Amino acid sequence: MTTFWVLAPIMVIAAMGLILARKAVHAALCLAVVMISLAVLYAVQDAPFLFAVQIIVYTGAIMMLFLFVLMLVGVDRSDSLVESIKGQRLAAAVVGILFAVTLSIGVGQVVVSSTIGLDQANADGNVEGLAALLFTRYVIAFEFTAALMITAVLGAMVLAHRERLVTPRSQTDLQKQRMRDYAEQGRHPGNPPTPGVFALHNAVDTPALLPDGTTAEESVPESLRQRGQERQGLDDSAVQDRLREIGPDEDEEDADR
Amino acid sequence: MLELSWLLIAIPLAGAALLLVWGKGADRFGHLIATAASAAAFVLGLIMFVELIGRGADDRSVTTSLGTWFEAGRFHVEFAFTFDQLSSLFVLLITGVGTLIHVYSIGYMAHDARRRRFFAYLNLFVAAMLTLVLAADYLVLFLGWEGVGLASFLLIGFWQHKETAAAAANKAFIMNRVGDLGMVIALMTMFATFGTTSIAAVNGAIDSASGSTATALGLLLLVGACGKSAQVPLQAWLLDAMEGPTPVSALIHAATMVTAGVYLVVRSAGIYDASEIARTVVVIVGLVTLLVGAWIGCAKDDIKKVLAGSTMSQIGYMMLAAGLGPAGYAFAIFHLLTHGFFKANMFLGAGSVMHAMDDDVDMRHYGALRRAMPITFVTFGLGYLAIIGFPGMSGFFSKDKIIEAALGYNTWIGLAAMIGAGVTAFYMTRLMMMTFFGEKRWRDEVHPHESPSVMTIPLIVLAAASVLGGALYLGGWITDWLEPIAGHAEHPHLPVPVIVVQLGVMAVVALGVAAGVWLYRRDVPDRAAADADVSIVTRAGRHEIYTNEVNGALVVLPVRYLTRLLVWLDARGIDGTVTGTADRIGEASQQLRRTQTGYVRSYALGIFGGALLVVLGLLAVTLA
Amino acid sequence: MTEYITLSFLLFTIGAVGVLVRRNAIVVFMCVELMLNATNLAFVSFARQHGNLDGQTAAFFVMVVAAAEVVIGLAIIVSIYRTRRSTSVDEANLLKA
Amino acid sequence: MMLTVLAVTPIIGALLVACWPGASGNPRLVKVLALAVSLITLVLAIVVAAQFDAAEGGYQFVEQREWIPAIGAHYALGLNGIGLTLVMLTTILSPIVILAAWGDRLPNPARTHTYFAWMLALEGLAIGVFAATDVFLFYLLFEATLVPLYFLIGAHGGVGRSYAAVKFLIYNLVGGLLMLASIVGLYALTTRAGESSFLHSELIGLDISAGTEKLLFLGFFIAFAVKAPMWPLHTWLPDAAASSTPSTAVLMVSIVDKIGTFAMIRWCLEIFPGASQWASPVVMVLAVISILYGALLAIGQDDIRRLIAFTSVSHFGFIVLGIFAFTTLSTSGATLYMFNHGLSTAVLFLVTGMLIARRGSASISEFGGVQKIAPVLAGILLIGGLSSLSLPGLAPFISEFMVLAGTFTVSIPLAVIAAFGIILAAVYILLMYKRTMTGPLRPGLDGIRELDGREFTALAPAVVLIIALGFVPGPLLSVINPSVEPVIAQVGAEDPVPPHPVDAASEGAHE
Repeated sequence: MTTFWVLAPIMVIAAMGLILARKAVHAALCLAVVMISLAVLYAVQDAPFLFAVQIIVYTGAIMMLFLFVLMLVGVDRSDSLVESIKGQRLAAAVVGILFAVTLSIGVGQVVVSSTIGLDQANADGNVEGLAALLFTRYVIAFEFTAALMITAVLGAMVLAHRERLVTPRSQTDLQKQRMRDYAEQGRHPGNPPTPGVFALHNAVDTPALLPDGTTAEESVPESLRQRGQERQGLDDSAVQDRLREIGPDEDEEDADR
Repeated sequence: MLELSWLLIAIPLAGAALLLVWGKGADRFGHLIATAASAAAFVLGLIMFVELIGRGADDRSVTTSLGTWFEAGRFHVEFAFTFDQLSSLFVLLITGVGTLIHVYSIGYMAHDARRRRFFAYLNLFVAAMLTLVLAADYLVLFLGWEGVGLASFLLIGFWQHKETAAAAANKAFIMNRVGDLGMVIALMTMFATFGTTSIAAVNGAIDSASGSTATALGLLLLVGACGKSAQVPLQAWLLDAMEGPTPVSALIHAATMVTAGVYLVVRSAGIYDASEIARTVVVIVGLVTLLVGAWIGCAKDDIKKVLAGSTMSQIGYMMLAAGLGPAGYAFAIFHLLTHGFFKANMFLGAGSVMHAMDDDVDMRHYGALRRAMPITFVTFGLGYLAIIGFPGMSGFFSKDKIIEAALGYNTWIGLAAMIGAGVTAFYMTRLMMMTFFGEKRWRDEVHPHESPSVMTIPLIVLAAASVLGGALYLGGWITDWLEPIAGHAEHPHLPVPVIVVQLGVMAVVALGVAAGVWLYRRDVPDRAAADADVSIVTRAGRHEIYTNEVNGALVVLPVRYLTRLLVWLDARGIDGTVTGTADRIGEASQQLRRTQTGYVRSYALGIFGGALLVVLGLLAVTLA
Repeated sequence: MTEYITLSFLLFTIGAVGVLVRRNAIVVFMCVELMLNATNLAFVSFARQHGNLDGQTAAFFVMVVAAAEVVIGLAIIVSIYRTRRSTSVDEANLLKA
Repeated sequence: MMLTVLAVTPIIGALLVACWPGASGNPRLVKVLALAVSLITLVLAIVVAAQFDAAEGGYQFVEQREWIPAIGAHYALGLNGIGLTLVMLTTILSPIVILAAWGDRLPNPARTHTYFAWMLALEGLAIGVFAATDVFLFYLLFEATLVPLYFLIGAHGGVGRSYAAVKFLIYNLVGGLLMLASIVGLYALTTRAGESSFLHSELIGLDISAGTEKLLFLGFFIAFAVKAPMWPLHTWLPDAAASSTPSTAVLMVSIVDKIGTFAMIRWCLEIFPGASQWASPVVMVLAVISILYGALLAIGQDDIRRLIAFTSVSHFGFIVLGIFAFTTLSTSGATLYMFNHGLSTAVLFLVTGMLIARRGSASISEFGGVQKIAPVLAGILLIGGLSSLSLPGLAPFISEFMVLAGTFTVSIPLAVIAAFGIILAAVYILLMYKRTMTGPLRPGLDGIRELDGREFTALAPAVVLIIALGFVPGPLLSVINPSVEPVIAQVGAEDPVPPHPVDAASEGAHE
């Protein structure tokens, strides 16, 4: 019981952390805590096989997958915590609390008989007992899970696979396109400006400042822009603020006079 | 032979069906088939009549049944026909006059492209009219009753391309339907009271029922009779019905169909004998119509409408007589027969005149036609003498008898009937003077000429009948003949000797003739005086004593507004409620739609909330 | 026993609330996993209470299904991210007419 | 088996027509095929009628098989005289309607085959409804008839068809739901009484408390009143009739609507006799209102099809009046009326449909003087109209008189007020005839053709039947009467005895 009382608060706190963390990575770590704690609780409850599976499958495989995808779509980005649907949060909280309360009341009604314990069931060993069930009574369901896994694998492949729809464009094509854009739209044919040329901020996520003081969006690498990770708003006033921090600029003062 | 009464009906019916189904192929000879059918029915009717005469007095009613028409529950209708003294006379009138008019129509309709159709309708009419008079059951009678109504509708509206003709046909049918309503309710009352609608059974059992039943039946049948016979207050259709071809006016709207109401009353003698009130109402209706018809006849310039007013008036006489009970039934029928002859004669004569005048019906455009159309003039003149009751002519006997009977019933009613005779003499004299005497007033391009012999021969025959029709009364034959049906007629108790009455009537008639001759001795203007310039009496007569206006204001307009109101209510009220409900639901759905934000988290909240409800429900059930 | 079940419910509710309030599809997904794990805990606890291994078997199946689901789910998230450059579930509101 | 074959034949025909290879590209083939199927069905129906023992009265050709034992539903068919009458009406009208529909201009000509397939399907379902003696089966078929009609109106109708189709569907579904609730109630009652059953024969003897009976009765009655349609539940009919093809309108008004009045007799009167007695005064008043209201509204219509629809509201008023007067005469008359009204409305809808197709407008004011160039068309319209206004000598007169006379023995005021309908009938029919057919020919109507051979062939049988039944209704009544008598006995009503009965036979037959 000690284990439970130690782990239970941790798990609840971690679960709360899961839904409150701004950053997805933190949430994932919280989830990992819950899962490992669960594994321990399984062990405590005479389920050594599930303990192992929980660690291997959940913490080992599933959590890794989560983190993998997180890395893929931008690990740094923290979510905005401003709710966009009116009343959603309040309603969720109310329903959640009511749900929890109701279920807890319900438990008192349901769990009345005393605990039998698994000593007898686990007499031949937990794994053997499970195996006996899986391969006799639940054998059909088990086979179906096999089919499910295969389907899932195929599904993941289909979903993640990207067919090349057009032949890749060669350097020549790109160059021609660039010149055509210059001719037709007046786009600068040269390389895009490198980020942070006016090195107020020494990073690739800072857009370059153009001579008129505006930012050049295309100076930030495209993948950052797509994730929305470029630094915003190095507009004129920000530049001025930064300049003021750095020190008085004589030219500026001359101009003022 | 007497069992063949169904054949009387079948022959013209087959003629009508043949002509209608055969189609254009029969255009060339259709009229001959129709005339032959009518003539065959007449011959058969004559043979049957002779056989009937040969029978004993109490063996003269032969009922034949073709089988059950329909039955359910307690109700049972036999398709049965009775050939007896009354119906035999009608059969002869209908087929006899009918055949003559068929012959006449061959000439009259010679140039009409739809002549085959016309003859088919005529045959249909003859069949329906025979059904009416031969029926042994009120329901079969009603079949004929509506059949003649249909034929009348088709024939009044025969020239359908004229709006007025179509409107007149509709008016006739719809006003008759009002009468039919009375008939139908009477039929239902008979069934509810006696469990049958057999004419013999109902009239035989009427004494067992309460007096009020008899009165109700009598009044309801009178409503039907008023519709069919153009009696006040359902008379307005008859003048419009003159839109039909003239032979139709002669056959249907003078000689036969319009007298069906009188037939009905006489046929229902049992019912009327049992109800004093019903009889009195019949007398009043007859008297009022008599005077109104005569009034209208005096004011119209349209020759056919004068004759139509006159028809109304004469049927009023018959109704009056029929309302007098056994004292008058036979005379009603007698007058009906003689009127059938002389009025058909005059209508056909008027048709002959119109034929000569390029279908102009305005008497003010006639004048001095006696020289141009001698045969028409002579035959028409004989009809004229008959209708005014010139001594020795048929009308003299029949009308005199009615006036005598009316005097015996009530002095004032008798006097009123007498005045009616005088007025009749006046307007008929007016018609004669304007049409055949005086100076010619027709336009130069009109060339009056005598009609072809196919038209004049029927005129001559009918004129002869008009003169000789009084023979039916020789030795009181007709009263004796009809006694089994009409009951024994007591000689009326008159306040003065009969001869005084006859002289009085003659004096009144002579006065009327004299007035007519005097007033129209000189030229009449070929255009009628404007409404404003004539007396209110004339104006009312011209406007058919404003009955159309009254009907319009009391019936047509309210129904029209009611209809509009209901159409509006149906769209707004009933359908509005339904569509309104639909709209409200639609609006509510629009509101609910807002909850469907498209955000998956909203839906998830819904699912979660739903799960909560389910759990709550389960808990509630387990805890309860 | 009751406390295990209560914990399970608590975790389940927290997971559900997480699904409702988080917008990052990956986090939403993690919350779903939390809910699944919570039920697993209930299964295992009930197995112990009833003294047989059927509950554990059920938990095992849940894990298998969860694994498959995660694979597909993440694949979907990746492909959505590829086209829409976002993992916010609010962006995928095409259900709205 | 006979009845199953009869009902299934058109349905198989419908499948054939719908699935025949190349059907969508060959309308002519489809039409011939559909006509052939409907004629085969007619022949089968005639065989059934020939084998029917009219004097016996009860249900014949009975088939009964367990269907859903769990709820006691049976596949049970059987025909009594009333059912046979309506089956004959259905099978007679179907070929007429299909032949008349050959020339229909559909919104999507490529779907001609589905048009005819739905018609055949409707025929089969209607036969099933008239033959079903299990209320569960009846309900299923009753609701199933909505499907073909919905598509016939909604997919193949004219202007405003989708509005009309939806309105039609919702009205009838709401009615159907009320009926379903009542059927569930019946199920509960039979289950409580012992064995669950939906069989007509079992339900007749069911012991129901008065209050429950009234509620269940109302569920059934409202469904049928919507179908019939009775005032004030009628407003779907004019819209549906105005937006469908003439053939669809005929199927709807002449056949499907008859299901309502037919079911009133079979299910309301027989199963809930007490409640029927209880409701009869109100229903009769509603029926009389329907009669006058329908007639008055018909007078006020400009659209010919809406006019005919409203005349039907009026006629259905007569039918319901006859049914709920509970006399043998009136109820037999009402049954006969169903048949006759089917014929006369079919003629009216089809012939005006042909007229409307020629002109491209259904507005009465757009016509005038047509009689001059198309006399046969005008003649058939007139006969149809005269039958609608119940002219003696045409079939509907007898039934209308029977209804009125039977009602008169029960309630004089109602019968007298209802009789005013005969005047209004003359007004609406003759005004319509006058405005369309008489007077000078309106400009723009010169191109109107006379009926062609096919159209005439389609209409002639109905016209001949109308005239023949006007004089010889005996064969039909001999089938109807023995079936109506037990209904009246079941309701517990007795024909009022005339206060001064006359033995008509002895009085009338003296030579």
